[in-house]
Amino acid sequence: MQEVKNRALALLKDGTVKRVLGWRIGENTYDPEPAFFESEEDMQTFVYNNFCAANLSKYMIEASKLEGKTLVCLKPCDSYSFNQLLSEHRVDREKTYIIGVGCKGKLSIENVKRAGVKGILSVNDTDPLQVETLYGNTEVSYKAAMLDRCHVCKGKEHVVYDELIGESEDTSTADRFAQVQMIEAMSPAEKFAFFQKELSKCIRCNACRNVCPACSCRKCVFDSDKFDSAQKANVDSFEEKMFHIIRAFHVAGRCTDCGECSRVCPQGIPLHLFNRKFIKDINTLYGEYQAGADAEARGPLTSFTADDAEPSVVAEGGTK
Amino acid sequence: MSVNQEFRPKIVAFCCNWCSYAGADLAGSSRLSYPADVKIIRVPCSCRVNPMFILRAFEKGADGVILCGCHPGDCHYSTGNYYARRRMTLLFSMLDFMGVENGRTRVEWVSAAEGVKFSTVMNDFVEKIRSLGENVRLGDLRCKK
Amino acid sequence: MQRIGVFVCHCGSNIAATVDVKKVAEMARLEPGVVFADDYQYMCSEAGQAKIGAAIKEYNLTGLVVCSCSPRMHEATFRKCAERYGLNPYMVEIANIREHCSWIHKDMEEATQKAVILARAAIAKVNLNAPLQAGESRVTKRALVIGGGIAGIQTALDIADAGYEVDIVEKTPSIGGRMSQLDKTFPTLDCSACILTPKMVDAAGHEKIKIYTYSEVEKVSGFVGDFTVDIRKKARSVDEAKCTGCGVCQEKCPSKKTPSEFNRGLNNRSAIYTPFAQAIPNVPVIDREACIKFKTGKCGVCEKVCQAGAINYAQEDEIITEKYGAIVVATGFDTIKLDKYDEYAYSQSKDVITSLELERIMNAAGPTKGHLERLSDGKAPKEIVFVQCVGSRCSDERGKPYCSKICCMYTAKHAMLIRDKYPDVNVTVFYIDVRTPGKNFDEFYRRAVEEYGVNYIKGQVGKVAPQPDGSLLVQGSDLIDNKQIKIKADMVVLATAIEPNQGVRNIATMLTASIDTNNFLTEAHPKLRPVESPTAGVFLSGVCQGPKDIPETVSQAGAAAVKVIGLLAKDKLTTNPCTAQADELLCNGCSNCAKVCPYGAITYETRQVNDHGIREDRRIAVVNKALCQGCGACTVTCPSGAMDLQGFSNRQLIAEVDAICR
Amino acid sequence: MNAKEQVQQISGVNPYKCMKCGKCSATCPAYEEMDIKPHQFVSYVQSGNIEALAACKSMWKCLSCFACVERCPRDVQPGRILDAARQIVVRQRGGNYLTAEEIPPLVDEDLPQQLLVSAYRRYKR
Repeated sequence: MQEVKNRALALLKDGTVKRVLGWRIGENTYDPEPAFFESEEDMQTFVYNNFCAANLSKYMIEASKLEGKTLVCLKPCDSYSFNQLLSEHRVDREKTYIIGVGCKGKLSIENVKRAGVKGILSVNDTDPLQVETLYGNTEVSYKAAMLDRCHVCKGKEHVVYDELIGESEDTSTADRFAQVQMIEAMSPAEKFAFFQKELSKCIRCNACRNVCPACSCRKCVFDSDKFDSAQKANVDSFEEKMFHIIRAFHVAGRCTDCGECSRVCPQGIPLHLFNRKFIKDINTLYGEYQAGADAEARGPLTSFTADDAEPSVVAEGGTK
Repeated sequence: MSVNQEFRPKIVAFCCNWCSYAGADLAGSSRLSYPADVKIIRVPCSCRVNPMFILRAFEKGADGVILCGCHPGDCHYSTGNYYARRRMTLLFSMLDFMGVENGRTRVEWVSAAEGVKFSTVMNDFVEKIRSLGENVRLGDLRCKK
Repeated sequence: MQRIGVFVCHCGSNIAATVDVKKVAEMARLEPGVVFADDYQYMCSEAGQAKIGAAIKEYNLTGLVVCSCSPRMHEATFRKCAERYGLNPYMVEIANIREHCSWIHKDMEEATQKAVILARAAIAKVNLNAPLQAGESRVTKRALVIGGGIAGIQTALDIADAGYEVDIVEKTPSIGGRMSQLDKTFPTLDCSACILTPKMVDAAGHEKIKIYTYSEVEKVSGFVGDFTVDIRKKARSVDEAKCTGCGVCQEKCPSKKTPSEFNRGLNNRSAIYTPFAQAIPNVPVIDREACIKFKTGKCGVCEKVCQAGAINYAQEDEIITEKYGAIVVATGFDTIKLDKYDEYAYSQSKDVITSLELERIMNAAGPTKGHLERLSDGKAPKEIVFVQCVGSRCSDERGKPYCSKICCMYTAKHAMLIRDKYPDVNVTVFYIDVRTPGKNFDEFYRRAVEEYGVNYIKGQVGKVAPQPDGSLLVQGSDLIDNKQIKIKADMVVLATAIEPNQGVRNIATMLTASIDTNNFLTEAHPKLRPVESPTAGVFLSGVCQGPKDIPETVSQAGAAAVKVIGLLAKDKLTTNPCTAQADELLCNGCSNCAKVCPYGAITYETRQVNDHGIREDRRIAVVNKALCQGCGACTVTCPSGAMDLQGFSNRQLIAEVDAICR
Repeated sequence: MNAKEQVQQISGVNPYKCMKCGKCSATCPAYEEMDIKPHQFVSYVQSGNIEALAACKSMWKCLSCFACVERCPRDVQPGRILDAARQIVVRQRGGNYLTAEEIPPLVDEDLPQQLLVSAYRRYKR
């Protein structure tokens, strides 16, 4: 996607923007990382390929405090996160120049590995993916290598942008709530065992918290003494359940379901399930709601109707 | 319930100052008994109750947590219980989703005039918690096996 | 570290009989921060408070825990006590070991154990209490009275006589209320209009009273001392300033088929009407539903005949916004609908009537000009049966569980008046109990029996069956004679239960005043604060709070007025210091707290903060302390915990949770 | 369980809710035929005098029209009390219920439908 790079460079050069927020090429095609670029020289390492999965909207919180405009590259789903941050006054639209970049589903090296490929030396991002391994060359279909979240894509439209570059595609093929429904159908003991198993993997690295665009408090409650909940990380009594329930609760109604939490979790915990459960409940009980779709909208937890469901609806199985 | 008659659960009841706490007072002045296992914490409004308080109670060994507020539409602060209702619905749903018995948490609307209801609700809730037995699943919030 | 004193009250035997108070004090001494603990017979008494004072001085206490009755009862007492002895009043917490403990438990050990835990929670909370300063808010020296019946009129007159402005908002076209519909009043039998009308005139002429009739309260915001109320003045279609009250329009109006509300539908009124001759204001309204001009566009008779040119078909509803320091609810009552009581044949026979309808029939200005006659055929009844408790004291969904209180007396009155005026008429009253607690009330009832020969039968009527000859066969039981009796009556009068006026629930919601399952407004304390709503600045007058007769209503109206005057006499009110506050270092400025604030108390400002050496401009939530009422909705919406509620902080509540679960 | 509790259990009635208004007796079409009157059923249960209640004639005079049940303002429902007493008597006599199949041949053609229904009401428990 040379076009994105060229356009960003042009805007940087003519002074429209002070810096560019994009992805820097990594050691391999598959590990580009978010980066700020402030000069033409910096821009040499700019890359936009199908492995550029990271949602850059959260970085705009810090960028909004900097002098001058920042150019940010947002994929369609990232634009929801940006919009949500905008509604919460966390980012400054005036200081942002958004290039809506095309996206036809992003790739995950983990999924390539999951497809059975071992000893990866290099990989390209074509369809199908050409993979060079210690054991010779092989191919993996694009769809198989796609991030899980892209199978439940929110659509190809950007909800906020200054200009668009590149084609996007709605890559959804699966039911967004299928996994949630699967768990809902389990017996309490099975559910408990499932989450016990998943959450016991948590090492409290806070990657989920750090990457989440909704989880963007200046200081997290789990780091402050406001709830006597701090200082739990350094001892073995850290309450994973408390942390993950509260984290999901704090982003409920604000989470755009960008899926970054699950993408970055080094332990592979399906954290998005918590968020999606809340989204499903909200949709069922209070009407369809997509956080970030409309920066002016009132979230489901900051609004109500007089005849909302009673909490007993849970016991009656009404949220399943 | 003969099995768990021995078991005395720990139950925290958050009551809003204007309706339910007054309802509990009325239950008291009407001598309508309910088990001593219930301990009431006074909050200004049901919307003051943070899900963290509820999880905290479980973490510290509570067997059941109940939240009582004014009837929807009758909130002293107009709208507080409407927000509480949504918050608690979602929280309870999440606990259920994680395989924690949802009978351990409850929301009831009790007005200042409903001393009888307060007592009935508490008797019923304690009975329910007794039948569920000791809280193991939420007590250990660490998730380690 | 706090230095906490714990004071355990015996409350006579109320607490001490079930809770081992010595043990509670002893256990409290072991808690962190506690330097003194003692018990005493009556903590709230002067001697008890002096004990607290002495301990504050001797032990240099910084916080108090009083284990006693509900904080709703004596929190204010102990706060004042603390203040008197030099402690910040908000350093006091109450452990409710009476209503929540000793009164509901029987086992001493169990109750004591619970009392210890409740004390422990309060101690844990006080450990985290901080001194709070109450703020001040202004008082608008004007009161609003909702409802223009005798309750509202009396309240308004009393407030106005003390020199304060007061507005009355009345839903119907005239003030006067139910009392204006009554013929005579018990137990003195003086004419209702004769004692009410002068009060109506006084109210109308009072320079401090403004009356909005045909108007309704539409919106209420604000709080004690500073309410803002929108009043909808419905279009009268008649210019009040021009109308002379001559009444020609009503005479000439061709639409005369609308049941008269004032006469309980017993006769009809014109489309342009005043409810009754002594109406105040004496200005008619056009009922647009009934008016031919409004329905078809053709007519306009009233406009043509009005010499004063007061008719204005184009008049529109007007919204008046006014500020008030206090609001009195005096919305009164109505009789219940009888459609679920088929057995009394109310809807089948015109001669089965409610007592309020009988009032209209007996009244000289009523539909029969005061002649006692059957509405079906105009004949004079010779046999009248009164049925008590129709819909009162019913535990099923057809009626009301409470006693309507006034029926025994007005039935005795009706029976007596009929026997007095028509000695040839037989009057029978079926009663379950005759309740006459009131000055000269029982004497009155006995006169009905002893002097006027009214036949009282203990028992209820099971069935009223209209007969082909137009009579009514009343089948009732006589429990004393153990007989079932049948009476062929000409008229049956039902002492119909009363219920709060429709719309009171809506008003209660607007005022955030609490209301019970029967739609009676709840008082702040059933014995000690009977005319105040638990919502500060809202007062109760008349039947909206519970069934009562005229003398009681007038006394309560006066009492409510005194409470209002006491409030309006203040220049400033101290505000609740338990308000929300944002920690500027934690605040994200995300605006979610403002969205859930019911008072619009949260705004945002950009200001420079110093976050551990980093200076930057941040958008920060700011709470207006005068507007914040301390509900805490914002604190839970705030994900970072920046928003906290003073007096009920996150750490305080968690400390309580921990103490209880320990 | 004593007889009093038995009556309360079968009828589901709390006799102490009665406020002694007599509306049941006022409403009863079979009043004149009865030795113990409907409002007295309640006091018989209150005082535990079930033996006398079970021996009364009223039991077999009650039409089970349930007017007293419908109109009782306190939800005491004297008709149900009598029904329960009848149950106790019927049980003591050895539970001589008919089966559904046995009924049709026994039914008199001229029998009013209403009576049948009331009999079903009476015996269906």
